[in-house]
Amino acid sequence: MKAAVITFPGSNCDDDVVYTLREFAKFDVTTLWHQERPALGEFQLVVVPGGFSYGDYLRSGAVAALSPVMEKVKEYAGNGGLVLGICNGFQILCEARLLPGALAKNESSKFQCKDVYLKVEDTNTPWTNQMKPGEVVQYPIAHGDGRYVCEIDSKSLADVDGVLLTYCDAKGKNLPEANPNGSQLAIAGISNKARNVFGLMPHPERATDLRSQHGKKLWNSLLSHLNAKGGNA
Amino acid sequence: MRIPDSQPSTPDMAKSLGVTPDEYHHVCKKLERPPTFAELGIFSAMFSEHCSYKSSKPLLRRFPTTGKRVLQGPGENAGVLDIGNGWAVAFKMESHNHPSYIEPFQGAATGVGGIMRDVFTMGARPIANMNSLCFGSTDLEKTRSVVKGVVKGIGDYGNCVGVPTVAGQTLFHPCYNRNPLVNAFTLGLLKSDEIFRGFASGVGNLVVYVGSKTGRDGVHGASMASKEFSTEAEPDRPTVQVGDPFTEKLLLEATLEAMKAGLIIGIQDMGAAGLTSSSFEMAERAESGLEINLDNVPMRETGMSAFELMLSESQERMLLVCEPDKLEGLTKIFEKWELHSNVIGKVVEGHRVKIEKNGEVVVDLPVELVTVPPMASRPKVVPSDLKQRWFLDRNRLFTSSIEAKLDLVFTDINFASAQPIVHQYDSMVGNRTEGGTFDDAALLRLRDIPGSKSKLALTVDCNPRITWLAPREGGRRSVAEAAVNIAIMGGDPIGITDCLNFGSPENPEVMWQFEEAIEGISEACEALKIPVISGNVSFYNETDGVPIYPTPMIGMAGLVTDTQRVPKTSFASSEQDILLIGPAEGGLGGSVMTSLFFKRECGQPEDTDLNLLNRMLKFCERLRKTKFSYSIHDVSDGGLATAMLEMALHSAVPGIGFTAKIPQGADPDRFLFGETIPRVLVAIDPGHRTEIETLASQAGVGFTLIGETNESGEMKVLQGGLEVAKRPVAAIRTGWENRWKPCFE
Amino acid sequence: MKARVTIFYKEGVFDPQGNTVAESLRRLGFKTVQSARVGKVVDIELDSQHEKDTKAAVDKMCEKLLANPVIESFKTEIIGGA
Amino acid sequence: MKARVTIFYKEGVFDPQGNTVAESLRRLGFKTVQSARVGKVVDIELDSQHEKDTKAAVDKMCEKLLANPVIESFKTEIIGGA
Ligand SMILES: Nc1ncnc2c1ncn2[C@@H]1O[C@H](COP(=O)(O)OP(=O)(O)O)[C@@H](O)[C@H]1O
Ligand SMILES: [Mg+2]
Repeated sequence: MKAAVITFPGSNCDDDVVYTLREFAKFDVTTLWHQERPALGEFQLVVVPGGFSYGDYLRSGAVAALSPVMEKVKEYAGNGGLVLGICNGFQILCEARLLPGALAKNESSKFQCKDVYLKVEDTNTPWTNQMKPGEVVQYPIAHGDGRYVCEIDSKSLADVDGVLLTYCDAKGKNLPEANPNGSQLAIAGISNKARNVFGLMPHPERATDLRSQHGKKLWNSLLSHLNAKGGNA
Repeated sequence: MRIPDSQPSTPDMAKSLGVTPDEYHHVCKKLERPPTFAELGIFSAMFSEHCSYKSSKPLLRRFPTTGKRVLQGPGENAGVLDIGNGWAVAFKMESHNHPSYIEPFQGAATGVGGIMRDVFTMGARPIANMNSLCFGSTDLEKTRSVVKGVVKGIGDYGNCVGVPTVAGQTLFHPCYNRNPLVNAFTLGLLKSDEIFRGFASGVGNLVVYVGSKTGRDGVHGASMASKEFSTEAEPDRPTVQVGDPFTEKLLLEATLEAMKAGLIIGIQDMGAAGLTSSSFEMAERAESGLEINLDNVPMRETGMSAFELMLSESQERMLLVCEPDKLEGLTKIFEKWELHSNVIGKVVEGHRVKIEKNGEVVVDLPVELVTVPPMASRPKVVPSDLKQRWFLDRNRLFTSSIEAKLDLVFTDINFASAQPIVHQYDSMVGNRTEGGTFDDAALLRLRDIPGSKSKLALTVDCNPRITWLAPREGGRRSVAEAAVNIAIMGGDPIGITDCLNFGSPENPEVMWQFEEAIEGISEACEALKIPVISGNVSFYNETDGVPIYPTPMIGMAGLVTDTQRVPKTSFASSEQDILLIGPAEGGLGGSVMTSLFFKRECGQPEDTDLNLLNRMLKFCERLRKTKFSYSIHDVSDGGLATAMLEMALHSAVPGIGFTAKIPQGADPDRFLFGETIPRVLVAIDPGHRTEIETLASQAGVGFTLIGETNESGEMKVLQGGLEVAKRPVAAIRTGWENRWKPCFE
Repeated sequence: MKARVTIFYKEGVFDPQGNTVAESLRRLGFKTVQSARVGKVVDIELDSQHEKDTKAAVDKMCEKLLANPVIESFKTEIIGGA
Repeated sequence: MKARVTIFYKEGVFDPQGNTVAESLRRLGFKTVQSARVGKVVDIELDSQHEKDTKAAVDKMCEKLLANPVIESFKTEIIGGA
């Protein structure tokens, strides 16, 4: 299985994801520099990692979304390729319009790094098929601009397509105090209509062989999805 | 009006730039002419206390700096220790006190940037930051805004570069009201045979400038750091720089990539005194000469003079030396990382630095004249009121109840959850951080070293209250406390860095404190057989003539090799026995309780027993090799009462409570509030108690069964079977969690 | 020519910084403060002559990079001659 | 009354954000961009009537909280009536 991890100037979780994909999910991992315009067809997964691309200057993810490599990522996603954006990667995917919505400054206006609980909202996806509906997983967050804002003024999750993870408490309740950044409808991770592009603020790669280890469920979901497809995405 | 770079200087100019008449005389005599104005600028920066160590150098020689792990001791950008398997760690700590008072956010941010550059300059990838912060009274509006800005500055910079901030210390005391301390520590990982150093060697090699363009910012930063603050100081131009963590990250990656490709001979960051210190120091180490043409320095502003270019402290810049045929490869790497680079000079025969601007030689100086400044002679004297400070009125203490004293300690500003600070730092990026961020020391796995199960333990510690009362004991105790913290987390101490924050060296009492603290640190390091591998001195920490409490901050690294467990530092369940390992009583001199009770620090601190310290480390080592689980925490600020409560406050067990029994014959104050080191608390299932007691006996440390955990939700103190104090954990928790929050509103 | 772009969160998107600023100001004794909004301002120096073309170019910059229409609104103006 | 405060780094103080914005705009094809500076703008709604007093109060707010005179300069203006 082959995965590509993209490095932008200022990415800083690229190595963490490479390590996790290699050690845990046994991917053959290639790193790509943002200036490249490679053919991505050979990869079963493309990861846009966390960090501070372009220093988060102007707006998190805004400058990176315009990088040459992103044209290729759009093409790849358009062909149904799996694209995962974590933290700053999520911000980049939203800025690149590969995912709906936007990420605004945390409600506290402060950077927040801590473990949070997440409720699994949809398991019929390449990313969550090894999780149970309503299951609670624990991943850390580390961001200053993680407040998800929907494009439409939705009052309930039923109105929003593609929500895979929401912030909740240990028991799975979406309480306001369990929402670390004020995200609309407590949305922590969302996918596109086709479910092949997924972005989330929390860091599964930091919870794979350390901390809760719940990150494994995400990688296992991916592997089982890819294996079911016989490895040709 | 502007003075031309090449104009001969005058004694008046020297004076206004802070060069003393003696120093100026010395320079003129050696040069056989007055230095040019640009040259004078160079002397003013390099002879400043911050760059020259003119008051401290002879005293720093006292430190033990050798050992079998030492690959690089003091003298380079950072020290390096061998950790086995062909790998090493580089680390150092540095202060950014004065800038952080003037512009807290940028001051602290650029402090973190500077120390990280010092570490990756050695060829090491930074994997952990720590910070140690001392602030004034939170009653002051200014303090609160400084706290908020400093914490945000440290967080934003480290988070952006992607180096986790894994541990630190925060302390509030009015002595820091107008002079907060911001000490930043960075540790990096490297292969032990791939250490880079600041050498400008090889005649004909090129001197390359890389990083941000040079502006006028910070001209005179180094001399600012060496002047006392006066309240009316209103700088007429920005002396604080703006940090650019994004460029720092690019510089980090580009530098490590170029090193790996074998394209770099020597390298140094442009820190304090920018281009001046980097060029002269690199020439000094290599005993070489340099020719530099300032017209090739990338500039952000127009019309900059040589004086300004040489003294600018624009951030995120490096100076390096490469062979001419490597230049193309080097340039390619920098271009890939979107960085400016330029050849600005070359290595030449002889031992002089010659600097040209607009076709005119404006500086031509022998290297040694600049790098070996005349030492300042600083008299020392024992503070005249030391004996008064040592008086502790025990009789008055007896008049107050235990409950009243507990309340004093539990409402102290320094007894607080660090969460409002810690959660602003990314403590996990890099995927190495194990354990919680609230443990006694940080634990990092070394996933980079194939097959290695070793981990690093890191901590920073200092006790300024004790150091003010007894500086030698203060130095000793800071090292001892750090060592206990490392041992608790499963590590053996391997070395320290220090950041010595003191008042004015022109004050003989301060110089006495300084010498004593160094003696104490050295004694403790010798007892532990660990070296001092790097450090930093920050003098002139005072406002309007009142020095801060002497604050010799210790950053310690330990290596965990014989265990995989991550010890718990909070209570794991109810119905466990609590054992106090070490002496049942501790000294009250300089303790938190007595300081609060008498509203000033008083009493003579008791000496740390360094032999006992070693035995305690032995005990911790044996303990971690046992099979059963335990919780462990050391007794420090606030004494046993605080330590027990902390174990409850961090506990996830609902309704956790505990009792503490004052042992028969023990002095209640000394038992509950004494702060002698080492004392360690261990909580275990009762079935394992005798095993622990046996381990303690074998290691030669005393032990006392002092209580047990329960689900009462209360802290109870018993004496002779009677309840003498009771406090609900939940109420204390509320205060503890919220105490620092007002600083961040 | 010099252009200025002013960017705020859209009406309806919570502005935490504005909120904090208003609260802090009131705490400092500025009791008349009702509310505050914090935005970004970008001043751009351009090598161009025609005011109209320049403004059009800057509007394009906003659409392409400077503002995110999902959460932000912007205003452009020319504030300095060639 | 409504006041606007515009805050930039002082002339001569490095503005890394502005730098990155200018470079990105040029990369996007806006070749006429010479330089950019990024600042903050704060709009404050006040319960007050007198323009002069209000401006004076807002200037105070800047000194006390909104700007750090060591590295920043600010401008205040009244942009809306009572
Ligand atoms: N208190 C100290 N203890 C040990 N070494 C010190 C101490 N102070 C300074 N040094 C060493 O002296 C050298 C110069 O220090 P410094 O000027 O802080 O470095 P830099 O130029 O990188 O800022 C460094 O190698 C540092 O490790
Ligand atoms: Mg250095």
